[in-house]
Amino acid sequence: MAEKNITIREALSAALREEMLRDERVFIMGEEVGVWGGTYAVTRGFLDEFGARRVRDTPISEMVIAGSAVGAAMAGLRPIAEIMTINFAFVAMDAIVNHMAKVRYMFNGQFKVPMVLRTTTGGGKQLGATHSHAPEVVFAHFPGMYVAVPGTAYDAKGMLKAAIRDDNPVMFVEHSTMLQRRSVVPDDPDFVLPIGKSDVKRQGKDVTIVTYQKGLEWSTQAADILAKDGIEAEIIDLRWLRPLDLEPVFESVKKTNRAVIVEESLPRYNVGAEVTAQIQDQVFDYLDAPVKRVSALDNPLPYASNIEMMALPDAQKVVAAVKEVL
Amino acid sequence: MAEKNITIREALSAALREEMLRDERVFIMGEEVGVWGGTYAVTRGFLDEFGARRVRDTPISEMVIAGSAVGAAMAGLRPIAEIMTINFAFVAMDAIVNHMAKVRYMFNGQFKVPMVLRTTTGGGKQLGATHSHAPEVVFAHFPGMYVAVPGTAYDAKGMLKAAIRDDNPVMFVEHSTMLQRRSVVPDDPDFVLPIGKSDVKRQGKDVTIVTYQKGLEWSTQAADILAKDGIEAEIIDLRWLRPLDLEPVFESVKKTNRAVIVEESLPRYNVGAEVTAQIQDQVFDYLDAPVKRVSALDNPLPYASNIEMMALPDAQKVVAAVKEVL
Amino acid sequence: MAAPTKETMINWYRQMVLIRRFEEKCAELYQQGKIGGFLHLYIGQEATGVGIAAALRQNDHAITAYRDHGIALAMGLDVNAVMAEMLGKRTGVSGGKGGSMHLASREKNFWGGHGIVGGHLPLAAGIALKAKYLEEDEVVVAMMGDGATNIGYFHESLNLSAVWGLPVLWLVENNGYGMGTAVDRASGQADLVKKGIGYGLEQDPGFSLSFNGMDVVEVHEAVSKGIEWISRNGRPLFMESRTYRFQGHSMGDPERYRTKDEVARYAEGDPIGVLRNRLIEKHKSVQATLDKIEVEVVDEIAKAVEFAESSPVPTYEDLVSYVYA
Amino acid sequence: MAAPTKETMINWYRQMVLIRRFEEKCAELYQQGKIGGFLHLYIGQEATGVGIAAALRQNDHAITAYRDHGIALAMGLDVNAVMAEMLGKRTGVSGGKGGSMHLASREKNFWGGHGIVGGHLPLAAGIALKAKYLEEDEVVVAMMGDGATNIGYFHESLNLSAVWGLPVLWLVENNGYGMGTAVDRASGQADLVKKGIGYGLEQDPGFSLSFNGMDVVEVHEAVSKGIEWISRNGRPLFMESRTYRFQGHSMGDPERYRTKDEVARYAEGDPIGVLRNRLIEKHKSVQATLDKIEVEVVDEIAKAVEFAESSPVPTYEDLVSYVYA
Ligand SMILES: Cc1ncc(C[n+]2csc(CCOP(=O)(O)OP(=O)(O)O)c2C)c(N)n1
Ligand SMILES: Cc1ncc(C[n+]2csc(CCOP(=O)(O)OP(=O)(O)O)c2C)c(N)n1
Ligand SMILES: [Mg+2]
Ligand SMILES: [Mg+2]
Repeated sequence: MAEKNITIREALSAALREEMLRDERVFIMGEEVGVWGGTYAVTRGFLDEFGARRVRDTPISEMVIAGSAVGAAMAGLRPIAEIMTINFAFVAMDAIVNHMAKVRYMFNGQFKVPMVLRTTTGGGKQLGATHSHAPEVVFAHFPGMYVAVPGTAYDAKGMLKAAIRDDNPVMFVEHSTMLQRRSVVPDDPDFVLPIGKSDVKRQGKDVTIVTYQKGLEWSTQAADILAKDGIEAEIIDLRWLRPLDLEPVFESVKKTNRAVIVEESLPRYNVGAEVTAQIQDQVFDYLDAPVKRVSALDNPLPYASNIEMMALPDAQKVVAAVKEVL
Repeated sequence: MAEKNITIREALSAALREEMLRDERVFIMGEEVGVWGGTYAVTRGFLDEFGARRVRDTPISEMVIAGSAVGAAMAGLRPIAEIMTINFAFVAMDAIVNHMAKVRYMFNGQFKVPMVLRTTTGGGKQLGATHSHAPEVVFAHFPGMYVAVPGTAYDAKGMLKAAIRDDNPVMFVEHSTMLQRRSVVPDDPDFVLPIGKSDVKRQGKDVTIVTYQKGLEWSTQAADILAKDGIEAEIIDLRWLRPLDLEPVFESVKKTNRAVIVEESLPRYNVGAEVTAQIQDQVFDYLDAPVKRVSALDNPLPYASNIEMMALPDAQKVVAAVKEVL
Repeated sequence: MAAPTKETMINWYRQMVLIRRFEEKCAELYQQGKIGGFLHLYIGQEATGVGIAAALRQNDHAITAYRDHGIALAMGLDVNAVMAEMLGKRTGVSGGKGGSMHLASREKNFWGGHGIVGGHLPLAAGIALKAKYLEEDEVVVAMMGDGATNIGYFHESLNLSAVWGLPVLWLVENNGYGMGTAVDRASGQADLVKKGIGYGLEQDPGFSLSFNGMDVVEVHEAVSKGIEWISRNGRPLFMESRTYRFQGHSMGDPERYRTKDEVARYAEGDPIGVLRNRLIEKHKSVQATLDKIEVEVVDEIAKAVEFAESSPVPTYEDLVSYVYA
Repeated sequence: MAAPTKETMINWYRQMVLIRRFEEKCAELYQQGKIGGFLHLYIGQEATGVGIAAALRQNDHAITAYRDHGIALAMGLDVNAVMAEMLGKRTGVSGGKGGSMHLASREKNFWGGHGIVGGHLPLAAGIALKAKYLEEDEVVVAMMGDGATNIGYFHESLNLSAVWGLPVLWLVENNGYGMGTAVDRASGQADLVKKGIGYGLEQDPGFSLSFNGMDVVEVHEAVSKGIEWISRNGRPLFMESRTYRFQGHSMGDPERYRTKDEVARYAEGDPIGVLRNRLIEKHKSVQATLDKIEVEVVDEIAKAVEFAESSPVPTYEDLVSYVYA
């Protein structure tokens, strides 16, 4: 099978394009997806290729972007709606958690909602307090939808294709600072990854690092640093916050007896809290030290770069946390 | 000091009334707070007493209810804005997390936001999937505001008065099925409780139950049942999800070596996860068993009463969880 | 447009009486604790629901808010299954999981019953988008209350439908109040059809956008014209049914916001009485038929209650099913 | 209304040139990586910001979105402190924590600089409510883009202001595009002032609600009349400044949505050139003054950059301060 070394941006574009070619009912809607070519250039060229019927620019109206996608999906289309960044998803929060995630249940299965809500997450770009969230955890709180958080080009492509093909609503969260990251990706239009499977991204025996997306980079850098001291970290990429697949985490902790959770999100009521709670519940007797969490400070993010960086996690903070549990 | 045995509804009314009498800048706004007298009758009679200037009915417009209260607070008033139920707070989520919680920080302290956003939470009333949330945890994720979750009339009064007097934005979450619960409350216009202090509601030595609001009832019933078997449960009422005060929890677990977290919320990324993560982090060596969590099922809530009750926690589920950790 | 035949009007009469008796029974069952949650009665507004359903063509659609019993029954949902839903039974239209506010039937093109004010309006836009996308001649009638016209959802939905040319008939049932708030206390623009101007919607399609919602004949005619116009022009319209609810907002409403007099005044224009009088005036002979309908409907409702009461409650399996596909 | 004096117009000229040069410098600093985040330039729209600020009375207020440098400088915020904010320094107006999108000065009644489209509109309503509540004669000018008129916030804010009679001048800066989306591709009603009808806002106050935003004299006059009307009537107005942005939406805009020709056409009406020509036509002698201003402004900006560059960056203490009061 052919493979290509491509960026996450290219992987996302390819996934969208392949699925639009495969299924006429798949279409894209959102702010600046058409004429502009997508704020992050993911849909560049799509308007020319697929036309204005299937690549639909919208007004600045997040509530109806999310909500009309729900209606279109209930009626039989397969919308890919884009909320430019997850910061703006708060405006559409009701459409997402009360409608997208619930119409199926509330009417006892009369409707399906096969849609994808694409959005971008993440800070570190000096965008200030309202534009720098990584709050995917608050969406993952709610049953009735899935939440995808890919961290590599390979995952981005396989997971987005899975999300589009699935009959459930998927909030698909891309990291806006990782779009240029490259990896080798199968060049097969039927390459699809399973929904809700985490992935061991690095093998190790001394400590288990559980993470996703930007955390993957900090963790990998940390693992490289730790390796110099002879410490072998195992890195598990959650890939999906819902369904949350912790089996590989439990297996790993049985071996390493230590765990650190790394994420970009805020420190309270975050992903690390849930993962920690489940680890201590499932493999209590294997733990040799408390599970530690690395996250952003409990603070809105500021504009100035130097202090924004202080607020965010980094490889050194991961290293420090690992050393605490060793 | 005089005391009165009053309901939570009466406690809330009294707190609002006293603070409006004390400070002319305090006013109330929201859907049906005036002519109707409040959906839950908390502001009954207020329109007559204070007039339409200070008791302001609004259109059905949650975004501007929350957002205009932020503006009025920045400008020097002390609004008490009401979002009829927390289910409708999703519509105002952006105004809450991106504006109410952040304008102070973003502009480096130039503005204060002394406001209270009152709302009601909770299921168990056969209102179906979109009207039965207890999602206060997703709001508590964000720094810049406080989140209050009182469970008794005493707390409701003292905490609401504290919230109104404080210079920070407070999301004040009342439980819609607990408004008739009674307790003894000081009849003193200057009775104010501190912000961010949890409270030991029952002493015990065998297990620590950490909970709030409706969970307090289930936990108390469970403790009564357990007491018959000679098991003494200590019950700690968080009272505030932000700031989150776990010192008394750590102290308690040092004594009991066991903990169960009880809440009405959904089971993933919930309050129990955070509390558990901190317990294992802070008092790891004292834990004799994994911390257990009791919550609702990972499911939207249905209308039919029999299955709605299956989905929600109850005293028996708390008893079972306690027996697991013993 | 041809005037409706006697038979058609008798059929409408039957539907309106069915809705009325159904809801009176529901109020009773609510008092007895057999129906829970919120119960929003449609009493007084029946002509709007029945007139709309009658105006819809084969593949047209309807969607509404939580005050949904009337349109649900008018759309042909089975009375037994609707009553079973009210009682939270497995045999209910939504398996007992939706309740009063969440009736729906995919089969009958009735898309619910939604509890968040305005939350269903984007859904309506999306359903209409499906029709446009697949080039199908279908119109979605999206019903909403007067109060709902003040929420952000309304604005974004009407605007998107205008920009994209979606076949939606936005239909506000102006019953004078959103809970206890009178229209002019909630809307800067109290002449509701003028709200369409903000979205460039047609103000003069050749028929009145605002109609008397207490007269089923007028509702049917206006909505039929609206649907025909939308289908022909491929653009949305915003119309107003002027109506009134005779009961409180929901069960337990203290009704401090209006006088008994006001309610009594409107009760004189009871849509069922209006239709009955008109029919009898025109065709003396129908009186017996109408009386018979009254009896039949009472019987039908009694059977529905019997069906619902004897139906099984949902199981744990039901509780956890259909969270995902 | 008295025509502005020569001195006044010269002062406006100075402000407009200051904004222009300030932003050109910012673009440079952005290319050098000294400014980060998003940078939305106001170039082309200066007359609107300056005209508004000039029209405000002592205790009136202004608030806007992220395209805020122009109004900030016109409101009298210190150039040094604004430049320092652009560079993320402690000495910035928002301590380096806000950046380009979040300039503000409580003291100067400038309430920011807000990044969420429409999110500041409810704040404006609230600030106006304060004035009404305390019976103070103050008007809030709430600026927004054309694209912002399509979001739910707009609807709810304008409606509440109408129902409550709040002293807000809602002012849309129609620069033709919201990012890459032309007004008529985003708004069902492209004649923007008509959007006010949906809220019952006055359409005929005795002066035009829509004005040429490329002419500072016209902006000043229109906004002055608007403020006076609002203050007198205790009700909001919705007005439109017809303007154009000469640069991309923000730095790095591929600008695929418009032609170079279109931009060039508008450039002929550059508000700075328009004012300069008018001044010189009327008073030949001012040419030297204007030239001198150009020089002074360049110097002022250079000093601001120097101030900003030599200012300290924020500290950890700054990072964690002002989360709470
Ligand atoms: C977003 C939201 N806010 C508030 C409510 C509570 N609520 C339910 S019905 C209602 C009044 C709606 O009035 P209207 O739209 O006129 O419809 P009517 O009840 O008159 O049919 C309100 C405020 C809600 N369900 N959703
Ligand atoms: C709620 C929200 N959605 C989307 C964005 C992204 N965004 C920033 S500016 C903008 C365009 C706004 O256009 P307009 O209101 O016309 O103002 P202009 O930029 O022309 O001044 C968009 C879509 C945002 N900041 N907030
Ligand atoms: Mg109504
Ligand atoms: Mg614009």
